[in-house]
Amino acid sequence: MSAFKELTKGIYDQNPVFKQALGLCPTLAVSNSVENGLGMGLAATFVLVCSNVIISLIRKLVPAKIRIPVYIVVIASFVTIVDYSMNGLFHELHKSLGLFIPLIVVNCIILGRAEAFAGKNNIFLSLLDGIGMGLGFTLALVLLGTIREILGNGSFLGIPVIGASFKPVLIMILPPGAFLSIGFVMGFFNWIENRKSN
Amino acid sequence: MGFLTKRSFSGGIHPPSSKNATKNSAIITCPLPSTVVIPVSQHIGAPSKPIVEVGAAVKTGDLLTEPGGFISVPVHASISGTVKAIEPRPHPLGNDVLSIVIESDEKDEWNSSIGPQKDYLQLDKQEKIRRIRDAGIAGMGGATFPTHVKLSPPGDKPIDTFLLNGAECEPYLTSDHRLMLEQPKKIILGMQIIVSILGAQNAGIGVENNKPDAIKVLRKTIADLGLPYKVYSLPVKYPQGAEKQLIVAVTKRAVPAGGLPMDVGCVVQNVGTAMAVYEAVAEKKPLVERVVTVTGKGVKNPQNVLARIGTPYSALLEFCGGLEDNVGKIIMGGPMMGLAQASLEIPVIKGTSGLLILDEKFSKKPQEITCISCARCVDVCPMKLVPTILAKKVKYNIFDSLEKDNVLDCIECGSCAYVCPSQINLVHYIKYGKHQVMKARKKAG
Amino acid sequence: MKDVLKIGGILLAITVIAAAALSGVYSVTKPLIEDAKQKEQDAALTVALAGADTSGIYKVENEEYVYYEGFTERERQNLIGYAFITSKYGYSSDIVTMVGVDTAGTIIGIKVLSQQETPGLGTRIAEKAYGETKTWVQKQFEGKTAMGCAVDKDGGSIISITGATISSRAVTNSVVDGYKKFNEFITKK
Amino acid sequence: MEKKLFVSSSPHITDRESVAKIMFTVIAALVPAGIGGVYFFGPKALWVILVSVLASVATEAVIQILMKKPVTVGDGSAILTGILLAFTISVQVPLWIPAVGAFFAIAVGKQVFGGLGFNPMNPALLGRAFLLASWPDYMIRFDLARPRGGHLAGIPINIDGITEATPLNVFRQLRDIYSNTTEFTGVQPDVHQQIDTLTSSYTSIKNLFIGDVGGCIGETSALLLLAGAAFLMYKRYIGWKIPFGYIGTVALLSWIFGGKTDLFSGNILFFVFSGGLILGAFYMATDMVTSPVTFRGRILFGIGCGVITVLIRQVGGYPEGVCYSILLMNLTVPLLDRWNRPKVFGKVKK
Repeated sequence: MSAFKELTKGIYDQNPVFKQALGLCPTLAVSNSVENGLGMGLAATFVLVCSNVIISLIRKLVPAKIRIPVYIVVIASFVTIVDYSMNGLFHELHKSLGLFIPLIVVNCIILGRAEAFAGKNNIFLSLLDGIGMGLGFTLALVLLGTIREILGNGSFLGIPVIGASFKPVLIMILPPGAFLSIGFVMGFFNWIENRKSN
Repeated sequence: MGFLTKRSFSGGIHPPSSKNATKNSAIITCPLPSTVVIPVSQHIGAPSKPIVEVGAAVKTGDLLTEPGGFISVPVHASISGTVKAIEPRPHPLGNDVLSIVIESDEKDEWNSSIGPQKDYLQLDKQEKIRRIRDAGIAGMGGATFPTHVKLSPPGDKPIDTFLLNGAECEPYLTSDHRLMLEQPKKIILGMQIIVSILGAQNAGIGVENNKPDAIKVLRKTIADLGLPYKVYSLPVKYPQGAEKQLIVAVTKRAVPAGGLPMDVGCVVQNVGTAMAVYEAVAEKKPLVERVVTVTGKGVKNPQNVLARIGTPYSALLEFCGGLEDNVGKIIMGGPMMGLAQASLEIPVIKGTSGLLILDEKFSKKPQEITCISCARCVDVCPMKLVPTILAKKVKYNIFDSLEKDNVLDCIECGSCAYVCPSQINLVHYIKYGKHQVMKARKKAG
Repeated sequence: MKDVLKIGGILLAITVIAAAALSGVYSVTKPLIEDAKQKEQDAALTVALAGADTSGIYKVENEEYVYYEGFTERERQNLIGYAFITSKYGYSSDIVTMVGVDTAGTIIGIKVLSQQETPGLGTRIAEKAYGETKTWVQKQFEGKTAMGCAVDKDGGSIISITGATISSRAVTNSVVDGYKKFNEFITKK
Repeated sequence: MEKKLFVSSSPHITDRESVAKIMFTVIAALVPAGIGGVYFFGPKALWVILVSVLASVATEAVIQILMKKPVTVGDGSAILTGILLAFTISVQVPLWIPAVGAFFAIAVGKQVFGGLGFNPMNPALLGRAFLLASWPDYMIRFDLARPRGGHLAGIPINIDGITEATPLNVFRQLRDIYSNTTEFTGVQPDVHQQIDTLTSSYTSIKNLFIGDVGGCIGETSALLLLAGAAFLMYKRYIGWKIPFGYIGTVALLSWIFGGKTDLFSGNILFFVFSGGLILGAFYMATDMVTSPVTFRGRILFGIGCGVITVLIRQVGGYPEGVCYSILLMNLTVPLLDRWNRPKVFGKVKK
């Protein structure tokens, strides 16, 4: 397995949201605008990369029995760091992401990668895996955020992109819109896969 | 809901009776066919074993086979002549079955032991049952379960009620109706024999109230003979003639799910069977002929025909004026539960209550579309099943929970498929589901 | 036994490291966070107490109540009014507003501090309509007597947002409630 | 044998009912209410209905062609969905609203799940819920909805902010004023009186029954809807269990909780004939695909719809809850059917 593959697999082939259906809770909750999606995605990526590296680093020191508590401690620490920093540096964004920043702790992508990858591979590969998966998650959030913001608010990153005559489809930035768009995007990817395999 | 206050059952349908074509035509005897084909298995249970050889000369009523077990009955020569062949031939059930082919000598000489027997009522129970078995009688309503078995209930199931089934709820069929009108005495006397065998305190005949003439005749005959039997006039509803539905309608007793009528102290027999029982016990006459209703748009002269067992459909239909050009489907039995036949060379057997010939227009079934969950099948199911769910499970090959859904209680009456607006043949799916469940049961031992 | 000690030791070590790292981060970000919060509050106060000097706004704080006094001069000259924070549950969240009133009880300015109402409906209380310079709350409340505010559905003069009557009413009633509380306190004093 | 015989399994006759026949009969039963809608709300109502029907049929046909499935628009189900959708929206919407709603109803509400028979929720109601969530400002505008001069007695003259003049809206607003007791807003002296006139005066109830009040195109006339429903019940296309379970529950709970403040003082007639209850109970809750098939299941389904409707009407954020209550209960149908299988003939309780 080449290092390049480890980096890129998370973006499409093993995309955490669309292919593995991991981390759906924050995906559904904060993909109502591109900005939120991007902020959440980058915050999670930061935690993912850092925790992957640290866990890979200490993987041989940690007995199997207590690995999960140790992973959680590591992840929770990074999440708290992100939480504090965002609160200080990007106060508005932090407010709109609200509870979902602390909830990165229980995001199954991060614990999942720690358990499935970082706990078994060296630091370099774990770093690449974290970056890849984090990017995949961020891309998924941005994609959903784009769809939902454009349809539901007529804007992209807060800038109106469709003329004033367009009446935004409000439901798209409401919770049902998250389910609708994630369903259709997943369906679209499945359709592509089906066509590929036929 | 009060469905028990009327003499009926819950669910059911009202298909057009379509009986007018033949209900007033008296039974006429079909001329002897040149050959008869007599399958060794015309009943439910083990096939009987041939005891004659090719080339043997037989007289009408001669024994051709011996029973293959307790749940089995013999078959008899229905004409006199020579055994031409003993080979598999097409059977009404669809497959080829070992059959004894007799070529007629056109003399129709009867076995000499057949004739009126004195004091037959005084015979002991075992002798009566033996005569019934030896005569080869199997339920003539269509189910063809050996009659002697039904009349020998195990000792722990006391029978207090005997019911004669004259409901004839299947559309088109009139053979039982005509029999009740023309042979009421034999039917009632046959009933008397059965009651004497069972020792039942109550006995009655259930007849749908669209046959008032039959009800009148039966009541008069019973009165003339001085017997205590009742005639129940039942509302017209399909499947009124199904055993469990008949029992609940008359006695208000519900046969337990998975159980038999004897579990509630009842035995039910068809009117034709009662007459055959009379002839077997009082005349030692084996079951070699029966009344067949030949009807439907596809036949020129619909009528009720007394035909020898083994008469090929072709001979029977020729006697009824032949087929119309637009024939689409030939059904043994009624339109609801009858079996579509593939060939005209198939013979009449003991359970052939009718031959229904549908024209092309009625034969083709419309394309099945998806179920819209209208629940009409649930409303009409006389067994209170949920046919739509059963059929869906079968369709998607989910068999493991079918037994828990009581699929085995289905009586295959066809009411669900009759009312289905999506033209789904629910019975077909459910039959297949039952088959799978039985297979799994066998595997599990 | 030894195993337990070893496991416990590792766990302890890791938590100690994590705690140390966190306390470091905390000490760095704490001033930043407070700064950001302060800025936010200042921004709200400039809206609520429009006309007061930015450095002439003073927090009045005691055990039970907090409010702000606004002056046109830095040295507590020319009191123009007071600001207080009030909140009420709307359609799906607490709607927190900063309300500024003059000494007669007329609303000077108002700003929604936080809310999580339905996007596109309830959130419009804090948004500017197309081509407007003021948010809905500013437009509706500024210049009105705080005590008499009521939405149109209740017979008042606050024009509620179509489809977001609940949010509109919650803001309106919270302004009234908040003013009532403030008034009680100030008269007691 | 020169002729081929058909061989198929029994039964060999059917009662010649078909899905198309059922659908078109239901459509026929809705025609009076449709004509009523056009009469009460003006010719634009007809356009709304037409656009909705055309969009439904076109969506279904196009999707089926794209998916290379047989095109089944002839069975009438898409037409029915279009009509029902149009009946549940206000006449004041721009015409693209019914078109988009019908597209969503058929595409997402029905074809995504595999077409007729597989949709878990009533497509028309799903379409309406989508429209209501997406463009609430259009969907709840009923201020011009009474061009024929019909009216509700008791609409307060001194409240000029009322733009949502459906009976339930007016009731909710009046009651909110009544129960909103801050001393600053104050209870207006005649609100009490107005509520009584609104909910129990002869004029109000009569107009509600005939349909001469504000509301969605096809939902206002209880009279015309009931006429169609009676026809469908006579034809046995709809049963009594769901509609009566539903309306009975709403009537009972409205009587208990529908008063101003006291229990057991609500006016049943007002709550039964207001809003979309009659339309929902007889034509939408009874949708065959999305309602239970079992006897007890259907009764419970009706009761569940009733409870949720009253809950939404009395304490929820919307004045009317028929749409959401039916959609929510639609989702419980598989469970209801699983838990309420009829007792098989002859089954003895153990």
